Amino acid sequence: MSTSSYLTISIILFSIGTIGFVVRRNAIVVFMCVELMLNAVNLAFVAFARHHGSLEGEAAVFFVMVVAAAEAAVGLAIIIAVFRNHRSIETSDADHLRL
Amino acid sequence: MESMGSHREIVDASLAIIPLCPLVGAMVAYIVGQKQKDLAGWIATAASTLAFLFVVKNFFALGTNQVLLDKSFVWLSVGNFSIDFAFQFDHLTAVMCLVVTGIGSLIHLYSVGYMAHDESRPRFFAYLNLFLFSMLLLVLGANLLVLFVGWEGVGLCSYLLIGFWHKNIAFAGAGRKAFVVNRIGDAAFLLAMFLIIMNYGSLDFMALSRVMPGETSEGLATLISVLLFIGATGKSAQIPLFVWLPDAMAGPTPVSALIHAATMVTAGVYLMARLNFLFEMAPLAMLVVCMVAGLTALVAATIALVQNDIKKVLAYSTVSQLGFMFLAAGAGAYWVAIFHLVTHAFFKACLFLGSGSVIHACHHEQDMRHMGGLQRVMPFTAATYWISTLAIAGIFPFAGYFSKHHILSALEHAGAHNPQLFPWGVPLSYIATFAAILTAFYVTRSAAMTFLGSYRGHAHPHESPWQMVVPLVVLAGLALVGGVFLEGALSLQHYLGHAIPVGDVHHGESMASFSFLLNALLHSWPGFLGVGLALFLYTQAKEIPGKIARAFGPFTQVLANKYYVDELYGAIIVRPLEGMARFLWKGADQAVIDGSVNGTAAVVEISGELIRTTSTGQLRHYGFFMFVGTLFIIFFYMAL
Amino acid sequence: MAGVGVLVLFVKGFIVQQLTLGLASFCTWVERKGSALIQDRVGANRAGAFFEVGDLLKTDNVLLQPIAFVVRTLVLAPTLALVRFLGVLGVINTLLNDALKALLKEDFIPEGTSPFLHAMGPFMAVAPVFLAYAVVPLAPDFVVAGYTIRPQVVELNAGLLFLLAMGSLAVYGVILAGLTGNNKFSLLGALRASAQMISYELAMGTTFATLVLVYGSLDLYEIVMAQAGSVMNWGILHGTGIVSFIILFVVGMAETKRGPFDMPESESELVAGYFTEYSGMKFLLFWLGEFAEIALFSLILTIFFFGGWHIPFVSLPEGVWWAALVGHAVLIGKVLFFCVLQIVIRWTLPRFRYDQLMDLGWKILLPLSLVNLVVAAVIELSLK
Amino acid sequence: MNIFFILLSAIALSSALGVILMRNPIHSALCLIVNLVAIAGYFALLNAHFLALVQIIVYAGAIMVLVVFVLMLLNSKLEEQKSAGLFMLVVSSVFAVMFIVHMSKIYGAEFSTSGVASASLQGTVANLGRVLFTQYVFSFEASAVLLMAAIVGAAMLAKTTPERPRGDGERV
Repeated sequence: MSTSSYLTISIILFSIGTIGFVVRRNAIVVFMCVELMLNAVNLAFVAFARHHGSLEGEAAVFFVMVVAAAEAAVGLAIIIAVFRNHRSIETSDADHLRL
Repeated sequence: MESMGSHREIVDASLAIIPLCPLVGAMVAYIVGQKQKDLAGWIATAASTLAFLFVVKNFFALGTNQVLLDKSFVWLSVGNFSIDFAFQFDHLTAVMCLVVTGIGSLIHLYSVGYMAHDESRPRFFAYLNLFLFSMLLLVLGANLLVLFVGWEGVGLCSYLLIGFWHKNIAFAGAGRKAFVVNRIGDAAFLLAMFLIIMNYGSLDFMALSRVMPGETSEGLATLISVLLFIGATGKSAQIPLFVWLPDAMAGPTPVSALIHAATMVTAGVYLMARLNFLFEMAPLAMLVVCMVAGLTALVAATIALVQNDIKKVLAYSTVSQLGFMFLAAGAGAYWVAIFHLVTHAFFKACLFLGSGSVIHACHHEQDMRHMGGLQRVMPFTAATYWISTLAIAGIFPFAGYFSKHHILSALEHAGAHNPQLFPWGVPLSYIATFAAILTAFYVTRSAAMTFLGSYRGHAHPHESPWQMVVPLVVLAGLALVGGVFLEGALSLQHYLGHAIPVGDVHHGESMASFSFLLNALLHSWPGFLGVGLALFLYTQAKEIPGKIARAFGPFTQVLANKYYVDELYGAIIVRPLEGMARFLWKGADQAVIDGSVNGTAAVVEISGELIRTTSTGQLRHYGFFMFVGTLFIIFFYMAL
Repeated sequence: MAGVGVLVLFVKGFIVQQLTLGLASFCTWVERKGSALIQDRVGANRAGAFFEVGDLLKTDNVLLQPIAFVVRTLVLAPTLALVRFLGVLGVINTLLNDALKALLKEDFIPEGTSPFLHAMGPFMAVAPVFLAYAVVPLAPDFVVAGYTIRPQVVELNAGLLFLLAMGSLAVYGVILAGLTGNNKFSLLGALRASAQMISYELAMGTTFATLVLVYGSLDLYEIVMAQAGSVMNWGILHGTGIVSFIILFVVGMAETKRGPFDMPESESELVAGYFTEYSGMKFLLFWLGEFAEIALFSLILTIFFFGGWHIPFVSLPEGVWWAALVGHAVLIGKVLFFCVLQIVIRWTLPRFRYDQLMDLGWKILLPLSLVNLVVAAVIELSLK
Repeated sequence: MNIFFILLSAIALSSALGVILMRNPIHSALCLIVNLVAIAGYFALLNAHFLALVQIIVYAGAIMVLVVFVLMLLNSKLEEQKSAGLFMLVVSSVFAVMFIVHMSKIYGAEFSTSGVASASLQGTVANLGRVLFTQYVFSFEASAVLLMAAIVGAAMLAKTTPERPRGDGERV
């Protein structure tokens, strides 16, 4: 398969993730949409890595995974903390810092 | 003048560890001190002792005609111009480092006892260690910029420590005064550095010592030298910038001993010794140095005659002694200046610590008129104070004799290699001799008023704890035998000869010979005169000083008011500055700047009111804007 | 050529699948009968045990009587004797009656959940375990008709990682079961089980890293081949192998959620934990998956620490079919030993408290495995 | 290979749509797991076997387990009550389609080949390890520190104060 097919899939997945991020209210779903976007980018990285025949792209994916893992740990902890205070994980409810 | 840097062997060594010891010590002492206040002092003492041990190690590692060098890292690099964060350890540095860390350690130990009941002693010890770090940077720095960092660092620590008891407004003001006065000198120092960078493109001592002698006009050398000397007058309290040092006595006494007697104030002398090749090229600057130093030595000594505060006496004495050092340096005898620096560090630190011990015993009473007869209750303090008194008076065989004797002879022979100085050398030596007599007199006066006679105060004095007595004894021992040791055993002149020009080394007569002893005792006459006079006046004929004071009424008044220098500065500098500042405050700042700032703020506020409608607090909206923004950027770049 | 390859793949897959089921069945039987032995009771011995030849094939027809006699004595009687024997041993009860019962039972689906997800629960519990068998080598290479055949379904050079991946996927079966149970007990059981599995996966991953470091390969076949020759080459005797073995053994017991680690399904508190709402064949699938996992861990332990198919002091010829067969038998023998050992432990030790379980995982096994990793690395470096 | 690609694409895209269309967040999470496994399949197709397995271990095995775990903990009131903003959906979809069309045009023009076959991509575990431990060793160590910080931070955030009175039935 040509690299462009993988890239196109990656772009579509990224866009779907973005739409989800904008439309959904549940914080955990929003979080999952971010993961979806990260994965789309990972796919593009690997496709580029193969296209250029170098390992830099794969190394980048590795680091994205590390960051995603850290993000999951902290992000979910934040969501739990928010839930404790608000009894809700709707992102639209957490707007107390608005002016 | 031969260039000293050319034939020296450069050896790599790790010197950064020396200043790092007190730096780490400062942090640890402060942090640990939050929980364990008593531990802070011991940690700081251990850190400085460790630094001392490293210095000793390097002292023994340093061979003849060697210089140890540690290029830690490239600090800044602009075009062709680059400066390393580098340390250098030659024989001059070795002597300075030994003094700084050795006396520093003793004073740390002393402070453990002195500050035992202070609430914020962790802060004190952190500052003290930080000072040691800065001072080591100053003496170890391999270029002017590192030296300058240390220079500023010691200034900062001095400010912090003078104002250590910052709840007392006057004390805090004294700290501020020291800082501001030092700024004036530092400005000149900076100008000198700019000039050096502009003309030579380097600040490295060794590079400069190679480059400068060849391609410097006398005018440029004089300009740089004078600017550097102005910097030195700030740090080393010479006329006209000496006014801060007496006020600096507001700080705790160990601080006065360490910073304002033994180490920091001698930085200017060190600077001159370090840049000797530069001053050598500027005979006129040397003359200026000598004149200012001679004047300072005399003026400060006369003021010290009439002070009643024991620490003020010592403070003016320090100013005067620094004048002696600059006299030696100005006469081209740098090693003599360093010699006096070392011996002065011994006996003046001992005097200050002794005064601290007395003050401690008398419950923070500093006025000598309320002391007296303390010899009976404080035998150790009294004995060490007397030894140091005799040392500063310049009586053989105490340490002060040797250095002072060398200064006087250096002045007499100054014309030999500096023709500019020739007509002035002998008069200057007379002035110095007179100042030496005064020195002996006022120090003996302070000792007599404190320790002899009967007690005139109301407290219940007692001998100080061992942490304070041990440093006193050690320093008194050094004041006693230090001169003989440096002159004879170490032969300081020969030793420093590896690093700075010292003239002809005299290996001459043995110190044990009878003629030498007789000669030495004869040359101690100013000391004997001053001490004897003071003892007579303040123990036998107690009514005479009062009569003298009344007889010279106006002159005594002038002396007691320190020649009205502070008032003079107030009238010609401070008040106009205040007026200008007030105009700038009311006219420029409030009207123009505040107006424009408030106007800007108003614009921001209005636009903020408008834009804040986009801040909905909804994560989705922010995400959406981000996405659209990214799209916009992509389209924009693709369109290009 | 491709056709042959695909054929071989399918054959291998089929064989391994049968082997998996066989091992799981064996474990089930040992569980039933072994527990009885340990608890000093008889256990399952009824099903099939009362078959008597009796009146079977009794006929009044004189002509047929001899034939009937022959059939009865030569065919029927031995068969029935075997059945009786197996019945007394409990094999029939375990393999036939239980399965039949499960098949015939009502497939209960709780109200308010998605039937699809409810069915996915047992599937996700079993599928990763069965898939994990795909990368496990079961015997040395052998040559048949010019083809060198490796008795391993998928020759993956990162087999160890595949095991880890499948192990991490197994959590979803538990989670789905708990979520779709629509029941507090199953939810609590699933929470406990998934927390337990995640916790012990850390120590497992770290120990796997240690093993990779020791063997210098992720390929399971190479790991086994590295242990050829003397017993001293076996993983357990190599460096800190004994520590790794103990960690992995304990982790294996915990990952299968059995033995003293059966907090998730502690019957006395949670009815049956995360599969409370499952019945019939779905329940049996969980059961089967559990035993397949026991066998899988035994297989892993054998491969990592006990030389796989290698026999101490005996070297089998290479590439011969019977050598592969002997090797396979040796491997399976070692595996069965560990299966039995795990079941014996399960029936011997009392259950942990939940906090003790977590303490063991986080405060003992994880630090121990980290130290083990460092020590093993130092030893490997010093050996080089 | 083509057939695998098409199959994977169908799975990946439908499961991705499932993530954002499912009302129940549990179902979204399960869809996302499928999607992640499908992406691991892409990685395998692209010869990045190591990353494919790590993708399953890290994403499917760790991150998504955490997510599902949290969903189980916060079991109540997870269904979204309000309707998703239709306006936002339409607007963002329009922008997304613009994005997809534009980018795929660019990609189609520049990356229409399947790329160079490189020896450095063979046996990727060892090679990737070599790259990570030489060229990116600082980033590698930094990511270790990041993970450590994340662990501590998560523990701090999720910790309940121990002196909270018991019997506070509503608290989870």
